[in-house]
Amino acid sequence: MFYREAGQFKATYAEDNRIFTIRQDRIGFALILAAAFVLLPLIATHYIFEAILIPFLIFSLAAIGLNILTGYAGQVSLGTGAFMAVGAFGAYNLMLRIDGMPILLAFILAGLCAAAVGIVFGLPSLRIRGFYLAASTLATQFFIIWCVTKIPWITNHSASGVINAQKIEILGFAFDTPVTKYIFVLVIVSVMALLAKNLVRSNIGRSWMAIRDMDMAAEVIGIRPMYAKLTAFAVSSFYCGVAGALFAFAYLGSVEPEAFLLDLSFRILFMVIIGGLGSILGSFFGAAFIVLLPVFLSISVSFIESEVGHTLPSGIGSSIELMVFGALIIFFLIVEPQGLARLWQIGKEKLRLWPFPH
Amino acid sequence: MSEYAPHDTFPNLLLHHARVRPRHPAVREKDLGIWQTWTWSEVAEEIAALAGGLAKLGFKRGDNLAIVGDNRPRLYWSMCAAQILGGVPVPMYQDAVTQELIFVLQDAEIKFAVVEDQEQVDKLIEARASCPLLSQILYDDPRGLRHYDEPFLHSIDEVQEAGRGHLREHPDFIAQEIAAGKGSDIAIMLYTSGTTGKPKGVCMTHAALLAAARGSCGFDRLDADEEVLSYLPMAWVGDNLFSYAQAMVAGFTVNCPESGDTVMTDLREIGPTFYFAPPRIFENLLTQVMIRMEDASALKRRVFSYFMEVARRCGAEILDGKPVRLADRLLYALGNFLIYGPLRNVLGMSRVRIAYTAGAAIGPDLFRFYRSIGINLKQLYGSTETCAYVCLQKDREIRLDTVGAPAPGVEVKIAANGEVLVKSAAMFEGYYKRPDATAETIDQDGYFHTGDAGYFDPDGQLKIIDRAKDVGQLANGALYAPNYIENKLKFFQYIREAVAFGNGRDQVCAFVNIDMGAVGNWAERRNIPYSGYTDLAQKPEVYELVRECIEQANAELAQDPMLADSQVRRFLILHKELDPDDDELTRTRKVRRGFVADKYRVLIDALYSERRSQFIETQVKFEDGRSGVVSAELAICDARSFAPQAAKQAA
Amino acid sequence: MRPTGEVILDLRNISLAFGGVKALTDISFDVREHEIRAIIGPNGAGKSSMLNVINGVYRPQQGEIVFRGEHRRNMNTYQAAKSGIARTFQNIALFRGMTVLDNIMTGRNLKMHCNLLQQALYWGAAQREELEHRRIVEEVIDFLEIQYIRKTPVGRLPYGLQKRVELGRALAAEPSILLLDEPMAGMNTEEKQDMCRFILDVNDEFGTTIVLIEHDMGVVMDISDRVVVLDYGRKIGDGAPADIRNSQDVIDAYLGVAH
Amino acid sequence: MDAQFFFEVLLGGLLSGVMYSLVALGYVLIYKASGVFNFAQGSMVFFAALTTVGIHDMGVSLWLAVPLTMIVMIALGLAIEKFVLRPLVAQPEITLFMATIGLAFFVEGLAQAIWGAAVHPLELGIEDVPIQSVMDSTGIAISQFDLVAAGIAAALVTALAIFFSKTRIGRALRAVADDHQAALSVGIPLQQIWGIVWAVAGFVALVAGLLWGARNGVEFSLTFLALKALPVLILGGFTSIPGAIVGGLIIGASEKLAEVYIGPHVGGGVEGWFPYLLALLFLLVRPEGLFGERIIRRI
Repeated sequence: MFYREAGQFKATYAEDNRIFTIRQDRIGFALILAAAFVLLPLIATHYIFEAILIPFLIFSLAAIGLNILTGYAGQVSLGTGAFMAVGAFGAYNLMLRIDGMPILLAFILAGLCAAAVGIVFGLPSLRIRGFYLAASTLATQFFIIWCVTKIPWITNHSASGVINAQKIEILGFAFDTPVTKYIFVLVIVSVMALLAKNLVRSNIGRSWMAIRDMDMAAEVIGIRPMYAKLTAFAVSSFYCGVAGALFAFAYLGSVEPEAFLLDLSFRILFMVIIGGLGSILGSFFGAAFIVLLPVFLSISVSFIESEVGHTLPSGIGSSIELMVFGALIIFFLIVEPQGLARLWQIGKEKLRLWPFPH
Repeated sequence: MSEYAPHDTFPNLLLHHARVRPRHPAVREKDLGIWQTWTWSEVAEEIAALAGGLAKLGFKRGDNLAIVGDNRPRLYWSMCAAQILGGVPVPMYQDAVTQELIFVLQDAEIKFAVVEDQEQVDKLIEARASCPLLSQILYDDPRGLRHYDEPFLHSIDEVQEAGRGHLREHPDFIAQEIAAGKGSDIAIMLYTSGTTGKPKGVCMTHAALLAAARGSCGFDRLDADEEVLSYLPMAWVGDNLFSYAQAMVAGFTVNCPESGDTVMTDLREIGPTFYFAPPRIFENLLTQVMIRMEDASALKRRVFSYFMEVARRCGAEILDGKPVRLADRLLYALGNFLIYGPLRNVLGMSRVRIAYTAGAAIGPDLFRFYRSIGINLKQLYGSTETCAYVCLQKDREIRLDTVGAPAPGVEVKIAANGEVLVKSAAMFEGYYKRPDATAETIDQDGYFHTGDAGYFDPDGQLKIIDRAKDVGQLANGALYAPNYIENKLKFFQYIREAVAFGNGRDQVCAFVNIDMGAVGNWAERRNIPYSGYTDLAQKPEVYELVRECIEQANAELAQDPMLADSQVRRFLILHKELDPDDDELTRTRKVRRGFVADKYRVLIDALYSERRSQFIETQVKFEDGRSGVVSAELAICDARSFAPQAAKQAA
Repeated sequence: MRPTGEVILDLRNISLAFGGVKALTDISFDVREHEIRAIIGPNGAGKSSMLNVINGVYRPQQGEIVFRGEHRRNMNTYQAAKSGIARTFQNIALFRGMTVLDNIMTGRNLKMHCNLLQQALYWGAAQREELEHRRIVEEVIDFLEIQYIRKTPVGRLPYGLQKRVELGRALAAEPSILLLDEPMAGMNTEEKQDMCRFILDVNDEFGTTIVLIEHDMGVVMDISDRVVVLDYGRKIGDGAPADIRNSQDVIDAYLGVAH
Repeated sequence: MDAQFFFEVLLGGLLSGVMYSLVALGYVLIYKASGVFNFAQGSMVFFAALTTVGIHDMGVSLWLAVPLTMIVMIALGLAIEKFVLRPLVAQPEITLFMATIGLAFFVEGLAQAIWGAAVHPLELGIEDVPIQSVMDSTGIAISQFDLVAAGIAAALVTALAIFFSKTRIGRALRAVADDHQAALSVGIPLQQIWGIVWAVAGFVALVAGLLWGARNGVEFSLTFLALKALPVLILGGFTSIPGAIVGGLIIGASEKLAEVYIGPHVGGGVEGWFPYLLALLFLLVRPEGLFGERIIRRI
């Protein structure tokens, strides 16, 4: 309906190769960016920043990381939480032990640490696939969290294992209010999402997808499976590492190893499944869905309670949340295995074909 | 920039644009996935190189250059290259069989030919046996030609390279050649499709073509930023005026589609601002729209038909700027956002400022449909000899059943027998080597006999009713205009072709060809099984459907006092589609009435007898050249006619 | 047809077995530059296994491969691809998650050298490289006349077109040797004619040596220079199509004379 | 570290290994019959235990609560087969795997929603007290409870082994496991078979739930049993019952030994990841596990 594609021809390959080839898409994207960078900072309340926007962005970044590994390269991983932990504690220690360390450099180095760990624990993927690989990433998850809790140096000998992330400060300007923290996270996530989009649409992205779809054929045309799989692990872990650092510094403030348990890996895996495997945009959809769902549930539960009159037993809220989570995963896998991203794409195609049927 | 450069020949205009707007895109072609673009300066260099190459091969002033192939930049460039050297380009229909090519090659004494690809090269090689003069053939697309080592065969690239060498040796060769050219030289020769006897070569001078092009550009205020998609045969005068002459005058961009079957997607990609097509294409488009909408969801269909009703009510009036109720205007605006805008976009016509239809009469409903959804469609009447247009419809003064008032600088009068006579600066010079035929059509005081019958209605707009020679009289002396009746029947989406008979008889009967797509879809919706065209054509339900259409047409005919008597009384549906390959239609799909009348004599007699059905067996030529036989028992059916009302005010 | 050059690939006494199953026993034949070399034989004769030995997917137990003068025990897939051997598979091995254009672009991966960071930034070197290779892929698409399905996901294409896209992916690597595993299986006559035309054009225009597995004897006789005949993992015939056609062993193999 | 203590730890490990193999058995059953790695088996164990306790607390005797739960478990098994597996029948293994993760969350939520989240003691009437006679003769403290549990597990395993190899349904199950289409083509009622398989898996989950629940209380951590079963399956192979038993024993023993011998030097908690490390090393050597079929990938 909104699309006016007539006349948007491509005279050079560069034009045909852009992320958004249709002008209406570019306008739409610009509006979203404007809303994110300008509108929200003006109108959103502290609660919305702290409880919804910042976690949504951080989880999107982690979801992009996992999507690169599982969605694009086809390597199932349950170790996302661990890589985030490496990023969080890595950044903390870098800031702690090297004074004057700029925060952004700390995040990048923490990301690189996570990438290195990712490569080491990605080595089994060269020989095993499917469940077995998922099991080996479980080993990663347990082993790293065990290290973080057991090695006092990492948590700076804190008795309870809790660490307080340093303040975020760049060139003297402190990012400590919800709005500034939100902007800080938004900039990082936007830049890294763009880099991810560039990766998946260039040669390395195609190599990942080739390995995912038919690794035998990929090998025969000259794609080295080791290089492809390990880069996927490295890039994915880098993204999870930075997301972990943001998780500690910009979201929780103080964090402990128990924040990065297997449950977090599952949550991010759900985001990638519901959002859409093999789609950067899907990662954002998935993150938004999983972040907003509990909020929506609690509102509807309190609404039902006010209707029905008496309050439901206390623990009911969390168990309903679990049931809804589980049911939604199954629902999406049945109705649309490619998740919300596919539904979005179908919707766009329908609008482009309007008024004709899809 | 409404005034245009005053140069007198096309090569001069080429140099003008190369100088005035060197980096403005002149030509684009969809190739290798993107639209390859050439600016005016690049086009001038390419054409100069080609001209140099042709001269090196011995192309001299006054020679004719045959051009055969789809719309390709390099074929348009060879036109201009020939004109630079004082030669005359002769574009021909790319889907013509070798026999048809041979006639023109001999008639125009062709020595040089520029063709598109292997398919055309093979035809010309086959034709060389009977055209000894044909000594040089240049080809554009080398695919498949690697092993052709004939001496007379050259790729255009080689010729251009040789040409660039030639120009280095004679730097002012091109300037001299262009200077030698003048406005009165013949700029192009187009062979009419010859509904009447053998095709004749219509010669048009630079001056005539430029006068026509400047007239139409000025009339519609075309400027250098227009985008035009050129996909119609280069041998049709319309393509030459709209894609070549007007581009040279206004300096806008001509876009060549990737191939014949990607025209629709290329149309949508380019989104032309100036669009022209014969009525048949507009008809097919409308049928496609209706068929696809039938598959849409119920809600979408309801919204679509509701707003189509709104458009039918006030769309055309809004486009003409006439006063419309505010409520309707708001509704139409909403409709524009919901339905008409997207519909124009999906058809690729969002950016169309002006659309012309020409070459045959367009049905009023079809005409109204496009105008009502905001496409500024205008009808054009003219012929090859009058350089495509005689009358033009002014924006805001569009009448559905007339072709508009005579264009500026064109005098039109009606002869005694109702034939339309035209005199203008844009008229053709004469028929090539056929002074006799020229004298026949241009009388002493310089009027060209168009061969069409028509009359001026009260407010000075010309109304064309039929071919002059086809106009006859019924037994009771009433006017009988077969084309007018046939067009009325063809305006229904289910009828693709119709042939009326009645000259000198007491009542009018007709053959009908159903539209396989529309009727097929209609039948599937009512799950009527059918195996093929012949089987579907004989279905009683289909006869019922066609009968309703004919009776509706009869009702409209009854309102026009002059034509009330020629309502169709009896009809039959032909068992095969009339086809140019069987010589039943011309290349531009006009019915060859005489030929059809002889071939189906037995059916005509059956129509005028009391028979309820008639067996028929005919030779058919299939696509791959094999010929076979199609036969069927054709039912004959009566159609209700209406008493002629008093001269009711036309709708 | 382009004149055939000297031997570039010589397979000597190749034997291959999976556990107890003997796929190939003591097979030797050579392939000359610019030649169209056909491998024929009844089903299960070991044709596909032979192809898999040539491009390193299987490692023969005995025998030696002399490729461009280098003596090797076996090929490895990466080396094979790097030194210009490309192939298509018997049952299509396309990447179902990608469009036709992306599938053929993967054929270019050995020729693209930007590192990870450049590709992430995309602006500059990586983009230039991407567009340059896109142009070469477009020529392959134009050559195979599949422009109209350029942006369609491969999974949605009919069988014949998928075969053509797979050929496109192999051609995109600009191979010197092209291994075709029954490129015309399951095609109607018109599609077969197109595929033959493409194979002949590739051999003629780029001089690519072609090793072709094919059942349709008409095709084999028309387009191949020399033919190897395999039966039950043994070589029972090698030479020009004409003499192969009337060699008794070949006829027995096809008509199923008892062994 | 005298030998006696070693034996005691070893025996303790072996006995807890039995519990692991019991849970692993549920996985093998489902995977053998439907090719689905049912991640939700752990939460089904938790659900079974919780339901039994729930019914028991409502004043129903234990002997009646168990069959009742059995019926509930069978119903649950059939429902899972109908609403989750059947629509996903043609999907790749990985999608089914993720669906069972969702199923695990759903079953946990369901269990807690019905019976609340508190820890429930489960009394099976078997004391968790070392057997006096064995204690006196060898000095090794083996709890009576472990022995009984091992006995039940052994009985269950042999019953299943016989069921699989000898009975008609057992053969049909093995056919379905190899190739769904082939099984269908010879007329094996696929849906019915899957129903049976899930019901049996439900029964195994119930037994595991009771035993496990009795030992250390029915509470949320039971769902992590699934994570314990994974290394067992990797070691033993996904498709063989003996593999599940042997795997369970190895993991159980090695876990306890690692905890006792390596744990102190590195600050304990080794139990969490050691089984995985063991399984991983084993996997790199023999990707299909002890008894699994060798995977040949033809192109």
